[in-house]
Amino acid sequence: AELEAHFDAVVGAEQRIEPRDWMPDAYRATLVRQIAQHAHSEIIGMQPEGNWLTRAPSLRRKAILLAKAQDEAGHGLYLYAAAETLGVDRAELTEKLVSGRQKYSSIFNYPTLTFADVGVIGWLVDGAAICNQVPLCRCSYGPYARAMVRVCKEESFHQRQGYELLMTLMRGTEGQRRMVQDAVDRWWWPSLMMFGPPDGDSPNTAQSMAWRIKRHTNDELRQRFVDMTVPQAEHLGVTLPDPALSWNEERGGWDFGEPDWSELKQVIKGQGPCNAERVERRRAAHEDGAWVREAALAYAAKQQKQRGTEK
Amino acid sequence: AELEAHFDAVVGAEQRIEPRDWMPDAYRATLVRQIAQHAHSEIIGMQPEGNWLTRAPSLRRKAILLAKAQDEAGHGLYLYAAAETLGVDRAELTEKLVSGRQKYSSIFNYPTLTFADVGVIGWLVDGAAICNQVPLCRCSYGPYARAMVRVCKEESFHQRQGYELLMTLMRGTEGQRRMVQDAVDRWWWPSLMMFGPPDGDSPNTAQSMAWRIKRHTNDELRQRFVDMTVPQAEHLGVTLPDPALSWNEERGGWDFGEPDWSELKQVIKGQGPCNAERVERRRAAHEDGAWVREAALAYAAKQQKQRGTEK
Amino acid sequence: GADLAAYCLMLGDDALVLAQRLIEWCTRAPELEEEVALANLALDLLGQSRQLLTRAGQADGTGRGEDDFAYWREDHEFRNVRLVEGPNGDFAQTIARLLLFSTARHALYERLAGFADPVLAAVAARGVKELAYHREYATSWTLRLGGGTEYSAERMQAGLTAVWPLLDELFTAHPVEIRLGADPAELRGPVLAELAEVITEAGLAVPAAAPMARVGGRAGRDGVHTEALGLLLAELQVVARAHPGATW
Amino acid sequence: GADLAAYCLMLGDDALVLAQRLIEWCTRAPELEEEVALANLALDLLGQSRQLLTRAGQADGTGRGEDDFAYWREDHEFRNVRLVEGPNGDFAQTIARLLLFSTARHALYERLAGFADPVLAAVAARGVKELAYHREYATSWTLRLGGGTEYSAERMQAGLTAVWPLLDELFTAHPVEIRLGADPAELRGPVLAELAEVITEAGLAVPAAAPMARVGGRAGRDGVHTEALGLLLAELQVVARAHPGATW
Repeated sequence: AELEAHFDAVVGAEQRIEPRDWMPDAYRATLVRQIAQHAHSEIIGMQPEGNWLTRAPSLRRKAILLAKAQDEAGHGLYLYAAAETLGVDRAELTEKLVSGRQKYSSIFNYPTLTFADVGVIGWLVDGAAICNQVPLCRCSYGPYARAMVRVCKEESFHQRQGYELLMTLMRGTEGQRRMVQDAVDRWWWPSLMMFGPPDGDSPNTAQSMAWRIKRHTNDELRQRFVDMTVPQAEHLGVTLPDPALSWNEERGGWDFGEPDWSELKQVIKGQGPCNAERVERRRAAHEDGAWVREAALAYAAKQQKQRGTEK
Repeated sequence: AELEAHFDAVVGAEQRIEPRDWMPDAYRATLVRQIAQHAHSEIIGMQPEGNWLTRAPSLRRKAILLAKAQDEAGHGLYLYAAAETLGVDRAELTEKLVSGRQKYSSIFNYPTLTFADVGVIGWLVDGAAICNQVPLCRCSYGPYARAMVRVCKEESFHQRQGYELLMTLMRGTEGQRRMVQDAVDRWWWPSLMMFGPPDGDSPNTAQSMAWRIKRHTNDELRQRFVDMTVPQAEHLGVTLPDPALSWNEERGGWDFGEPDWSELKQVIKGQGPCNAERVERRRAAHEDGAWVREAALAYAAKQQKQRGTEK
Repeated sequence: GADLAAYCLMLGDDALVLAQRLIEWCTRAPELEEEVALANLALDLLGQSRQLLTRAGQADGTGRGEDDFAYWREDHEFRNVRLVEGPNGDFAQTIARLLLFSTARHALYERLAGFADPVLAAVAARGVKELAYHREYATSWTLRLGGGTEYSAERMQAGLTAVWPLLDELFTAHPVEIRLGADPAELRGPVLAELAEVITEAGLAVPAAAPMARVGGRAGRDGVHTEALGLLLAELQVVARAHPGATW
Repeated sequence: GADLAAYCLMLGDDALVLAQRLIEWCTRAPELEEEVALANLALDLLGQSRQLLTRAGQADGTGRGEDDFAYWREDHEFRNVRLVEGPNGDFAQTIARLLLFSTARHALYERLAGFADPVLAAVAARGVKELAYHREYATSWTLRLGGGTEYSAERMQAGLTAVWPLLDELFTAHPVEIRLGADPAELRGPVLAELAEVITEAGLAVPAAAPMARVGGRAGRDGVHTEALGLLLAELQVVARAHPGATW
């Protein structure tokens, strides 16, 4: 009880909980689930854009995209490391990912169908991720908060690169502009769904906010994203595929339509256009690489033994 | 001895030896080796052209090429069946092919680098094969001779299709004409080498001719091929890459240069540009398909057993 | 005109894309007899697609030929269902896809043999015989693999499970189909019944997998495909596109 | 001018094509650390190729840029050695190719750091540091796999055997190289010695495989490649070529 009081005081004072500190089991479990899901999302999130790496239409764009994929692998690494401070290990989390027992962001279960999708993912998907993640830089759990500072910095960079790509395409040929509009049409609604279900359907939000893991409700973040994005879309010259979108003078924000929550539910249940293939790719990489990881372990063990003998 | 005399008499009278007839062991062994190698060549020969099936630049050409590949699989089937009349079985021959213990025609160890290669293979490679094979229609071993009749008929059809493709390309764009000349430059010498080493280096020819398996020496067939092909090349408008090529008024045939026999030896020894990949593809198909063949056998056995029970 | 053209593209693209996948088996089949048989199926489908694409170019008034459609459209202009475009998987998955497609297409061609457009009706009348053979081929292998070894039964079940979520798109009407009086939803019942019979006879379970989600309500018939189609077309079209205006 | 341009294309194409192959590992590596490392190597090679191709366009007087060379040449205009263009194979074979290439390219860049053309010299001077890391990476994995498990040693040996016949082309002089005073035959001895040392330390055998035959005396440097390059380029170039004249 004293421990719990201390924990509550630290969290209440906007200070950080560190790995050595006592924490409630439910707090730990929530964090493990959230950080693991976040790490998995970085790794699975390499696939949709990675689909265009071999086909990027200029060497400069190829290098930018490859560097981004590399950053995402790096984010996955910090986040798994943050999760490990809570007493789980990466191999175990990977196992849960590839066997479908842990989730990743559903957005990555949509296909990337043109090179413009790379730009739109940077702009909308990374943009939505940033809205979700910036508040996490002040999360009550220290290692997660610190990882998010670095992640958010790189994500902002990716978002600007995505937007810049789209600006280039919109200034380009008719075919390029068509690609951008088509990509926006496909990604707009899934991006809005990245903030999760409406607040009324999000039972865990209150507890996460009390623990200072979460800072804003799903609907607050979604509104913030829409308000930020609409002027960017205008500047870009694309149409967001929502006839209900209109400025609400009264509350100083954009009104917008209802996402198709039934489609999101299908995707969450595993019936999305790419669920099977995303997990399968990760599973195959993990299994095909098992002998390599084993070899590295065996070699390290032999080296250590030899060093022991030499002493 | 009586049996041998009968065999010699049949062969000498230009009649056919049939599977049930007595034959010398060496004759049988020579035929098994030759027919197997021929069958393997049909099957491996599907790969160089098969490389362009998915990329054929018109649907009509795609259908023609696919039908040709299908014919080659068919030729492989008759030829393996002919070999089986000599007491070997197809599975055993396939095993020898994929383990590198039996050869196939070295010509298929060269890469196909443009779609024009498909036409040039039809024209030159099938053309050379026909020169080699037409005499085999009169081979002393009946099943082989009969298989060759059908094979030769289809090969002539393929050769005409190849030549027709080249005519179309030569009437086409500059890029298409360039492709044809480039393909001719690469395939001309290997085609000449399809007739085997010069007669002086071909120790088995005499015996094969005595047995009426072979009818002409390597150099005779090579000359015939060159004489047939030079006017076709002129009609087509391509240059054969041999500066020594010139009409010999005296003997009424074309003089031509010496192929690079050292390159041929490299290819025969397994160091050709595609040896490893051709055998590996066939080996992989055979191994990957093992469970399918097993399933079919198991199913057939169950069906038979059930039919037995029902009686 | 436009509706008939769009419908011919739907059916023609289905056949073209599946033919391209079957062609990938060439030199990789488990047995020489299967090399011959799979090439046969691909040739039939290729033939159907050539007639259908040609008809589309007549019906839409543009006079485009089969190769204009096959080689010069972009991914989003293809109208095939997603079922036909994914990688082959192993032999069992190839057979599973073939079983679903050939059973459904056979049932469709049976109905279309009396279709108002005489060209499409003729393609269907001829196609129904070809598809009967395809269905027969797929059925016989489903039975063999299902009733063969323990491993083959497992592979066959996995193959069916993998392709099943893509079946529904074949029965989901596009407005063009409704306007032409060719609502594919009518096929759902009979085709599912036929499939269930084969699968049950093979000793396997009819998959329970739900249909794959669409993207904002759109799927293959609307030009919204999977990631596999772009790579398939890159290969299919590369030579033709490297030589614009050339004749082959 | 022409010789320098041709030489820059040889080295630039080597780097570009190998980068493309390494990129294929992305999302498929055995471990996240290897995802990061392989992407790093690919980025270095991509950077080198961009500088080299740009230099080629300056030297040949055409003013073509890096993308003109990368996206608008046909297969036979590429000048890379055949070693870099084949499929990756498994991780061991990827490492084997990397070991051969990086050891040889490192030795070459060391010599070229004093080359007459200042741009090429600068690329080499920077590249020598990058290649030292590539060689170090490949060496450490060769040791790990060679000295890891029985299976990994077998794979590593098979990987070396598979790529070995393609090594010789890196030491076979093209007339352009002779004219520029950069005969790669000088590298043969030292590079083979370095490779032998690593392979032996890894407990493996230096392959005895003879060099792969050329085609009528020609190979990669002459634009005569393997069948793998056409498919690689079809994918690499497809988007750029679908939008002629577009800026990205």
